[in-house]
Amino acid sequence: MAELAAAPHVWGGRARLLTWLQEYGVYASVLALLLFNVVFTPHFLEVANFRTQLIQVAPVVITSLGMALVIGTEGIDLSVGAVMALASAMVVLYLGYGAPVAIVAALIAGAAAGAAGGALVAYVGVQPIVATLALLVGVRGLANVLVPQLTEFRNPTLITLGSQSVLGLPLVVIIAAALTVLVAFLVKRTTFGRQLVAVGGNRAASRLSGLPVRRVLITVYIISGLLAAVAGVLATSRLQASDPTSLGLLMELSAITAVVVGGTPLTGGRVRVLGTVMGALLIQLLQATLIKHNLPQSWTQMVQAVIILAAVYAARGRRA
Amino acid sequence: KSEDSGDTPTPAGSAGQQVVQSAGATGPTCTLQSFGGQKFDLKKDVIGFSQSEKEANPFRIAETKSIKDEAAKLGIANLRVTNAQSQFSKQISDVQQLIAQGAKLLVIAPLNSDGWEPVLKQAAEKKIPIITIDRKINAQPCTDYLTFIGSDFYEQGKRAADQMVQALGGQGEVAILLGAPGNNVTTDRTKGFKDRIQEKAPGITISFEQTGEFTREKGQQVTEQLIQSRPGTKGIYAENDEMALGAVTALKGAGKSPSQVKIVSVDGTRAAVQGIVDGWLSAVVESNPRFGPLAFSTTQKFLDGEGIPATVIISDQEYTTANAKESLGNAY
Amino acid sequence: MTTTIADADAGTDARRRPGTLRRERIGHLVQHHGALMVLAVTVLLGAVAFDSFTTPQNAANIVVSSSFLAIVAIGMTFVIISGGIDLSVGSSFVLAGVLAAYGSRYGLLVALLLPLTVCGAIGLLQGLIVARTGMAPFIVTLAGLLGMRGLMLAVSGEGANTYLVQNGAFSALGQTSLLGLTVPVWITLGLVLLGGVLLQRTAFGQNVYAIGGSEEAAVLMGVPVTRVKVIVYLMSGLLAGLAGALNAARLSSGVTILGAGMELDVIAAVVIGGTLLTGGAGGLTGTMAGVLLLGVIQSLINQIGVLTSSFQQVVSGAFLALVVVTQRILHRAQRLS
Amino acid sequence: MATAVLEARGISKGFPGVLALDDVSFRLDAGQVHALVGENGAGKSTLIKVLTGVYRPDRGTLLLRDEPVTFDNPLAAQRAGISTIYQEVNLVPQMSLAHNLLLGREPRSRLGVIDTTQLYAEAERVMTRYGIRTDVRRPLRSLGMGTQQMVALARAVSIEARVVIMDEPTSALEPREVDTLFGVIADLRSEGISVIYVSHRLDELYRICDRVTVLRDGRVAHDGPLDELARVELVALMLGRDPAEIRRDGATRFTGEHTTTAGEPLVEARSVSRRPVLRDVSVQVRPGEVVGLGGLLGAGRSETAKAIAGALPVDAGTVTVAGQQVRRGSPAAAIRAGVSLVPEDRKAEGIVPTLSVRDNIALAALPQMSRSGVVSDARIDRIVDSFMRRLRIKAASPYQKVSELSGGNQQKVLLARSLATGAKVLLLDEPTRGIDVGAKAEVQALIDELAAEGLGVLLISSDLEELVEGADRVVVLRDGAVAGELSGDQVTEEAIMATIAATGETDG
Ligand SMILES: Nc1ncnc2c1ncn2[C@@H]1O[C@H](COP(=O)(O)OP(=O)(O)OP(=O)(O)O)[C@@H](O)[C@H]1O
Ligand SMILES: Nc1ncnc2c1ncn2[C@@H]1O[C@H](COP(=O)(O)OP(=O)(O)OP(=O)(O)O)[C@@H](O)[C@H]1O
Ligand SMILES: [Mg+2]
Ligand SMILES: [Mg+2]
Repeated sequence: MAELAAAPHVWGGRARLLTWLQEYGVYASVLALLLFNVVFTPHFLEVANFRTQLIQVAPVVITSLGMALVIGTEGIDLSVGAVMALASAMVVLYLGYGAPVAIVAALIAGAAAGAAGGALVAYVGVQPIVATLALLVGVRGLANVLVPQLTEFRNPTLITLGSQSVLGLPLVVIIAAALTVLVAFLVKRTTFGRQLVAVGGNRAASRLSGLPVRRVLITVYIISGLLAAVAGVLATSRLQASDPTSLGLLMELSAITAVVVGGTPLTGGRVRVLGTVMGALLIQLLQATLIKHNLPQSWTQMVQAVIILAAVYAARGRRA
Repeated sequence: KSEDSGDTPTPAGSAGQQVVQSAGATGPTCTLQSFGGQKFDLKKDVIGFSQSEKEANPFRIAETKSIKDEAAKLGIANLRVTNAQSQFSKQISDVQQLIAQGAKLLVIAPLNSDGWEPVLKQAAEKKIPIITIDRKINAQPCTDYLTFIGSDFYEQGKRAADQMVQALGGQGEVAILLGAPGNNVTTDRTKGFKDRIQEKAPGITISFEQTGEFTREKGQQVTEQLIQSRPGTKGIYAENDEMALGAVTALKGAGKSPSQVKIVSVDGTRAAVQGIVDGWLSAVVESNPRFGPLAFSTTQKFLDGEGIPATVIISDQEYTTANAKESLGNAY
Repeated sequence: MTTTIADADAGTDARRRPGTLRRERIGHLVQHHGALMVLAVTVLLGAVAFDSFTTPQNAANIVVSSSFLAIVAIGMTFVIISGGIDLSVGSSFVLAGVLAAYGSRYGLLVALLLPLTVCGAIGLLQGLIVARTGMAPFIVTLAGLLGMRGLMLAVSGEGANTYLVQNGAFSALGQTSLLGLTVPVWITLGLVLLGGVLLQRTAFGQNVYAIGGSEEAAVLMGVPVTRVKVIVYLMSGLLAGLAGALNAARLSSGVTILGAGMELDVIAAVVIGGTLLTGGAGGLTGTMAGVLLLGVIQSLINQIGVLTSSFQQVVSGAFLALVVVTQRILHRAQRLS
Repeated sequence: MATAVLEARGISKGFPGVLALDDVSFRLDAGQVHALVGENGAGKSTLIKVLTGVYRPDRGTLLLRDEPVTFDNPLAAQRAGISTIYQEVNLVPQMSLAHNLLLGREPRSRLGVIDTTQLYAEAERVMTRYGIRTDVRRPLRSLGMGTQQMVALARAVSIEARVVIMDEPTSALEPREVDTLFGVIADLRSEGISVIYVSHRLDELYRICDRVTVLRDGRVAHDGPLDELARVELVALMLGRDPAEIRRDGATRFTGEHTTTAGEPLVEARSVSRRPVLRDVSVQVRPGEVVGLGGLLGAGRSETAKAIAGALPVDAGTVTVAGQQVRRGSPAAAIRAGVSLVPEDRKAEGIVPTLSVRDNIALAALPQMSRSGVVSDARIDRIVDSFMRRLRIKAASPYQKVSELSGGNQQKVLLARSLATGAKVLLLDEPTRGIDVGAKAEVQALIDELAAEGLGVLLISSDLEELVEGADRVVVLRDGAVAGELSGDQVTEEAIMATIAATGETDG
């Protein structure tokens, strides 16, 4: 076995570039898009613009974090969008008892929905995609049963949550950043985080090594539900209304895309937290760019398709 | 297309009840005889109602409620209601199932104007009259279906344009918040608006059209992008009230004051009309969802042997700063 | 070649107690026909509960409206067995409908070939990307979903134009009845048989199973992995295109608002049918049972009648969960006994 | 000189961080059995993968009968007449034995579709020839590793080929199957077919190989006829050490003598049953004792180990550790009680391929290496470092992905994982499978050392020599039941074979 230095010819320019791209493809894509906008989009380099993008991306980032954990265990959670809606419904339902109670109720509902999906996956052995698909249908229906139509509210605390800034930074963005740090810590520094990726990497081996496989699985889905609920609460407070019919619609696809674009493989065994955040930013910037340049919907979708492919291609796993 | 059939809108009846605007005076009418159907008992026989979207927005809620309430009032015992949850294929099979359950009359709120062939065929075999509400079916009245009761979306777009021209004084950049892509309503409301602007106010340029998918959240997000990158925008035409209200939230969030950007929308929900009162919206063109009374009275007439016109266009109201406060009670 | 033939019984796996094999066979049966059993029970319950459920017309309605989903599900079954997934089928379906309706003005042939060519080409492209670059099928076909929907909007003037079918022969293809069932149903049946033979009885089918079971092993065993994968996505695109075209013939128009969320229904049907998303196992009989099960559930919910639209969703979510749980429990019961 | 059937000239192949092959030339002549040997990670498998189109070499050329060729994929190599058994059994677990065996060559009926009846009959026929009688419709994964290996072998040999490459074909085989295999190889040679044979079992090489190429650290260290090379010299070439030094150390490192404390058994399995694989199996291991489990393929050795480790649900029976009953069916409980299993199927049940060497070693011991759920990297580093050193795990760094290690080093990582839990009893299922002579000796010495420290070891090995020299006591299983127990001087290869064959069944 020769050391790195002994083999410059195999470990030279092209390979290095490829690895760099694989590690940092999503960062490069975000940077490229930023540059494009700086040059071609009027009013792009304004504080207000960055505020808008960050505020809009915050709920996506938060759900994507949960999704990244689930995908790390070789699972998938299609129910996140519906859980956002459920959380939103709970918020207005319990707003009578004050904002804190309402928020806690929403979070509990999110965790419960996650637990339901997680139980199906971990204890019954249902495939994640179907388990959470059932949840997607049912939970959105439930949210609608609870709050049959868009309901506005005037609770100042809740509205503040969505519009307040601290030291010039929107509260929503601070929350998203804090949760990112928390999840990164969870993945990198805790036993749970290590066990999670091991379960995703090889479940049989994890079981034989005495890992609490089922507990890890159900916990991951609970966290995903919880984070989706947080995103739901924030989105609700920003909308100043609860709209269970459309809140979080297709969020699952955005979140999955963010995770994968960020370099976490769908085959599990690996979680990239910062990459996920970058993935979400890439999608947000892309959409903003297309809107700002007023492209027709048909173009918007086709361009999105191409850019997502390109970004994932750049970030894809190396093959033998 | 029934265009400009009535120039002066009839004043709205009490509590937002639908009023017939044009009775298709020119076209031929349809009678039980010419349709070739069997007489049935509205009160005892199975009556089917197929709703297209979840009853989760004011329009659909009011629409379904109006049908159900009227049925209850008239003592219709066997009303079967289905909901296609916005899936067109599901609506087709829903209606087919209603036919299989022995429905004698079908009231349909179609999700789409085209693609009704299989349903029309089955209904025609059994001579079941179909009344479509709020959206038209592209087929032959009196043979394929009985009649259409509803608004004229193209016309709504034109009227919204009139309001916009008035609000802006014929000058300025306007953005459109489009409805869901691929939807007839979106298409007609866009076309009507653009045609009228071109015809009446060359000083107005439409600089931005993006879909807000008929939802408040999307309306808000798109508007946030819009006002940041195109500060020169003077007016926003939202193709439904929800998107308009989303736009209002965005404007508030950006620290704008009321009526800095003029907003015109279509639907006439209570929240939107309240928006006019509060000064955030300039005008709302109504699209009246209360089809129950008109649908069943038309059926009764049909059963009684009267002639039914091919289209029953209802008159939609308009809410402006002038009448919003008084008319708030009419909004749904 | 003469080799030492070791004693027949020693040193082998043959020593199992009688009954083992039989139990394994039964287990196999339950695993592969779990969906069929659940379907039978559901139909039975429906028949007992609602009079109008078992009328021939209702049954025919369910079969006819399921047939389009079924055609798409055939392709999806191949894709999933090969260890992939195809999210683009809903977009293919709607795009094909629009293209077929548009093409119908140039005759029956164009009405069929135009959508098949376009959807086939895109399927092929997706297959090439998946097989050549090793990118996750989920993402590649998600891009396909977006791209094809964009293409559909572009073709139909941002959804403003609905093309009407202008060819009698083509409409007839979607609407004519033979022995009480429409042509698409017969086409579906034919395709299921054909697909079944292809999957179980040809080298290609075996290769699909091998790739899904272990791609690495398949490569080393000399399976032409790239080619098989490409064909599988091509098939999925073609079948979704065919279903879309037939549906356009049935509806006599290229409806632009179809197909959203269809991919999830199709995947659900395939998975309920016992095909594993991890690949390597499954079959078409199960998939067909899954498709019908979805249709029956929908029909039953309509029969209940009193539910509000939101409650209908809750019930169908719960139903779906119940079905997969039942199937899992059946599957497990036989394994642990 | 006769033309070479297959030749590699100046091949180099690198992976990030390592140069696995460095200017390797290799020549295979017709009708020869050519041994390819070297330590774990020397580059044997990589060379084979280059020869068969799995990897493209960075440099160098391949020649097939003196014509330059490039193989784009294994299929191309197969078409050119090269048939290969890769190191880790590479078959499709979910497919039936028959379909695996005949994939790509399924018998057709007149209609051109696969004739299933004939497929199963043909498979049955082939497997019987290799001494395997089992239901060929069963999915492959339900069969033991040994049987799977025989299927891979049968598959490779029954493809019309001019070259058959075997990468450690015997590592999961019993002496009886090894004999079968050698019969096959002899036939191949007599038909003029060339064989490349990789194995860490030196006896085997001397029994059948004509020529040997020794690889060391990705370079060719020696190439020549095998019979001119003494065993010790061969080992010395592989390890790059002085022959004299090797001679001193002996063949296996087992001392064979443990001071078993006569006390309570550390772990005791009582009448463990699981239909249809285990019947009333009882085993005890005392502190400081190495207990061997003997038996043929599918005798239930792996199942016994798994049952004790809580990884296999049992129908009846108990497992006690130090007198305390362990919760059934929970590997976690077993590990907490101090029982740890090193599974035989490294790939499926052992390594977590996405994780680094370090994380793989620390995996089972995570709870011990963290405080209130937060892991202590310092503690992990210390443990990982000490085990990597002690087991001499060859990796570019602790952060290298475990899937990039050679098979033998992966095995050491799994051993380290078990040891890191602080286990009192180790259940080692084929611990030296696929391990080179050097490492094997190390592992064997380690087993001794651990036993000396008072650990109990349950050792499963298909290598009878290893079993005899390493174990104090051997429990022989047949058909999932205990057929006999040998201890002390009774433990000999002959006695074990006799016990296996005891019930009067004729032996071949
Ligand atoms: N896919 C890969 N990625 C990175 N490194 C690899 C890969 N495959 C092999 N290596 C490295 O190449 C070297 C040679 O490995 P190879 O598998 O050829 O060894 P080997 O001689 O077959 O060993 P063993 O006897 O253990 O099977 C090792 O250092 C290994 O870590
Ligand atoms: N999941 C399973 N279902 C049915 N039979 C199984 C299953 N797993 C293993 N077997 C069978 O149980 C028997 C015992 O297997 P086991 O792996 O314990 O044997 P072994 O003595 O370790 O042999 P090997 O050397 O092949 O590992 C074998 O015949 C095997 O094929
Ligand atoms: Mg090797
Ligand atoms: Mg074994």
